[in-house]
Amino acid sequence: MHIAEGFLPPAHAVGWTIAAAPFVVHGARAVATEVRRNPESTLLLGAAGAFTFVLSAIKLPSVTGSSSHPTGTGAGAILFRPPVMALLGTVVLLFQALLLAHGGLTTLGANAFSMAVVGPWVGYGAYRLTRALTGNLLAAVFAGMALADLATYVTTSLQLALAFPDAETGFAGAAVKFLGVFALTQVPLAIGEGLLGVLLFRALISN
Amino acid sequence: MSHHHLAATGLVVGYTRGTRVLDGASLSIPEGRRLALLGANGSGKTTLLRCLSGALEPARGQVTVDGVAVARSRRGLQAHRQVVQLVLQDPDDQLFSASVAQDVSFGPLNLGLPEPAVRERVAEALELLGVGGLASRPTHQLSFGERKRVAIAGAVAMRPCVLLLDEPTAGLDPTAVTEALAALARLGASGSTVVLSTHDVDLALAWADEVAVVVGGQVVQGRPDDVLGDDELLARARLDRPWTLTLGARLQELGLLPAGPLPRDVPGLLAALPTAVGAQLPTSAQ
Amino acid sequence: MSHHHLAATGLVVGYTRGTRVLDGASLSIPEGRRLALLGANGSGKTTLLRCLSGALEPARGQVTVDGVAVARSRRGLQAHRQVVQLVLQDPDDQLFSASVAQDVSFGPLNLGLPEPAVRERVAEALELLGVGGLASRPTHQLSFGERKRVAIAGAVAMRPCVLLLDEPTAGLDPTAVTEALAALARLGASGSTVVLSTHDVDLALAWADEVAVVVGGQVVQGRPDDVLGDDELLARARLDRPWTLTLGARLQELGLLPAGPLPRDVPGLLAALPTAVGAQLPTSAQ
Amino acid sequence: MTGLAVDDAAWASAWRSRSPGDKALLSLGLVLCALLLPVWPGSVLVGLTAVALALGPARVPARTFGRAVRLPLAFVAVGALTSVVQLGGGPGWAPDAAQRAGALVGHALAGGAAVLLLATTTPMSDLLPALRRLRVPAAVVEVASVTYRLLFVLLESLHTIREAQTARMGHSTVRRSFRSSGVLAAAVLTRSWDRARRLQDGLAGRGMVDGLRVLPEVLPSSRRFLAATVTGLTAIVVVSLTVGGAAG
Repeated sequence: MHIAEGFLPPAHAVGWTIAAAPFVVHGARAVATEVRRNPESTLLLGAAGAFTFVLSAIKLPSVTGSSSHPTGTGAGAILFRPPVMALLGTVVLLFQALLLAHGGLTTLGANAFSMAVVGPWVGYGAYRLTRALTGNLLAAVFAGMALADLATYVTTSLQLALAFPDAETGFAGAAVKFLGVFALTQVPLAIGEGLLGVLLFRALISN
Repeated sequence: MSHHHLAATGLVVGYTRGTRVLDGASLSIPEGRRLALLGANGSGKTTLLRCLSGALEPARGQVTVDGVAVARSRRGLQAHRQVVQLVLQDPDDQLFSASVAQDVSFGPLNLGLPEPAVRERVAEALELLGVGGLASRPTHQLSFGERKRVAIAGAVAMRPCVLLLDEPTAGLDPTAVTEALAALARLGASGSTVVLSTHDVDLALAWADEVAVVVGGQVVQGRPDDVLGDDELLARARLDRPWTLTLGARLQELGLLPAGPLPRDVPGLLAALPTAVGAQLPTSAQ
Repeated sequence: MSHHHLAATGLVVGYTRGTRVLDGASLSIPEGRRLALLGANGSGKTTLLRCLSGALEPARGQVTVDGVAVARSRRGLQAHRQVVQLVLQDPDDQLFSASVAQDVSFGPLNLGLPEPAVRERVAEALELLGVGGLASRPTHQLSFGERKRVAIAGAVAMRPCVLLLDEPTAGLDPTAVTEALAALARLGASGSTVVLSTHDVDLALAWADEVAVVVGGQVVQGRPDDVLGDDELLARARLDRPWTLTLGARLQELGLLPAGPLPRDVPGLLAALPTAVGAQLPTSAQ
Repeated sequence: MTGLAVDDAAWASAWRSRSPGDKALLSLGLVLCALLLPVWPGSVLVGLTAVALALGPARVPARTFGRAVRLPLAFVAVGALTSVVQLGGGPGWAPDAAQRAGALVGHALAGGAAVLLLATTTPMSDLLPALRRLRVPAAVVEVASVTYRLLFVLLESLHTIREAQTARMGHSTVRRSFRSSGVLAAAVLTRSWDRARRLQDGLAGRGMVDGLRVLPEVLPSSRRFLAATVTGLTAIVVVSLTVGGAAG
């Protein structure tokens, strides 16, 4: 779930765009360098972007009967590393905004910050840490993907809380509200995405 | 294997660029026989097969098994999938597991069968398709023809009463086509109803008990030599006349073939030709 | 367009599962003519084409243009690609842009041509392939046959002297095959040497000036009716004999066709048949 | 079959041959109006203008536009409601809840419609080359272009594989469905790598030198369109500030 077009006050839209920009620009430089060194990687990176877009179109069954979609950025961060995901994630967000009316242009910065920056870095960190501590690849993949998903939604909730603080309790109260609505409900789905990651990597290994 | 009668009546399916894909298509699949579904690319063959298999819900019309409409509920569709299985044209989109045996076992495992039963079905299906030797091979190492047959085995392992095959011979070389048709003959002998789609009119004439042509969103069904001898219909359907019929008719005109139904393939044609003809004739050709 | 003579001598290419794909294959492509490269799936047709195009370096042997070996340097290969272009079987392996016109512009831009020249070539190539109307359509909305022709246009826009096509008719319905062949005829008329690979012996017989059969890693090249009438060779290559030849030979035996070369397709066969035959004969058929 | 409705509309739009820059200016201008002007009448005017232009001169199917604009509605509704619930002294509505929620929904719907006007009239392959003028590196534009082409190829694989799995009862229970989805994701990932590798070969043969240079179609800018855009946007701003200023 991305923040819809027009939902954030102008100052916040600009602020988050500025916040996300260094990461995305860094990612773009990384991609440009990679492509200059090895022109064929354009195709591999394009395929990675397409995969991230398509992964988020996989319907995950959920116990409640409704279905949800993975964010896909955890898998991308593990496979392609966070700097590249900052760019690919932003490209995917742009495509989702313009092809699916999911997200928006003025909210692209805020969404990129949560989904293309915070999600991948948290997921990648959790992946590396779990791998170092347990030595278990699949456990690390689970942690990486579940936490990337959850971190994305926690960030979204906090962005909304900053934009719409509670009249009496301010940011803290608003954070409680938005986390309750957008992040708490996401916990089972984050676990689902983690499980999907385990199944995905297990299938990849057996190939 | 029990026989079931699969049929479709008045199917209407959506629009691609302004025209309906299916526009009142009806089809009745004779039990235990071979039906060839003919049509040009984009005529709606695949769409019709997807409706019959339950994968696609038509906007109007219905698919019936033994006269009873297939329920679109989860349970109804699950029951339908044990009667009808569809194998799509591109094997790569149906082989999603790492090894051949693993891929073929996917369906039987999902039916909740115990392991020995699953193994038996996998072995049997691979054997029927003539690819028993490939069981432990990784799917990405197979040739195109092998992948096609393994994909069919995956459906056969579900033991459907009706097997629908979308272009099972497309892209295969003559030897592979012969092998694929032999495998389908074994399936037919084991009691399955086999429906295949193709745009090869000669193949349809030689192989099918009955043919159905998809044209203008509707279906014209009948005996192979009737339907495939109908030039007006074939032209509308953007199909060629089978050359065996074209040549056979001419040879019949010349009195070289006996009256009655024409041979359906080359061996038939050769066998039906007289052994000798008067030698004074070739001069009449320029 | 200047003519160049493309040839291969003694090509040897690696192993798949213990056997050499090519094992001393030699081929000489006659300038400005149509050559059909025949072979079963997996016989090495594609490998041979990839060697000829410069995409694959053979372990031994060489590819020559006008008798000069192609240099494997970056510059040598770039020069070679202006002479020879290969169109792969799966159009999705070559179409990387979502816009048809943009995709076709890729090759000419790589040649370093100025913008107006590129636009002219794009329009010309699409026109030659009969898909001028698709220029502003997205690749992902095209049918398989349309994508095939756009992929060919992408190669044609490079104005190669020799155009190599891997299975250009595979997966196409009869009408699409006719259209594709008509497009290739226009290319031939505009002076290109056209080589296509296929396992359709009848298509090869009807279309080609010369055929080459890939068998056992080597190539047997010759006139279509000679090579395709060689039953021993065809059996080794796992190919069928063209039915026009089979039936033609039989009809010639019966004295119904004049002596000499046999007709190469149905219209030819029908035209060569006498207009009337004595009526006492059909009784000799059982 | 596996196309995306908004993308299909963009390729078929009557504005397909207009300059992507012209359309971007109009659309982004409307987005800014939706965001910056008072919701009454600013957002209402922006929303109406975007819908009228899309369904009128651009001839976007109403069904496609309506469905697409409905998509973000769930987020907008939940988000707006959450923002006007008050926690202090027990949960309750904020005093100006209705007005604030209405404003949020108004801004978001108008903004959404304005972005959709661009999305339903301009294919990505026209927009991406235009990004070069905003100094986005060529490599990035090329990666995004390949992404755009391949996502349709992969979406088709995704749908077909899922259909094949469903036919073989792979999604008959939640547990099986989970396992099948993992296999599905892995299969699509291997296909994406395979596609990239095969495209590499295919493009090397087409003389790929350094990057995927292509020639975009010539879609000339229209003075009349630009003039109308500037006039229209100015009118919206003036009317909104006069009426909105008077009201608020």
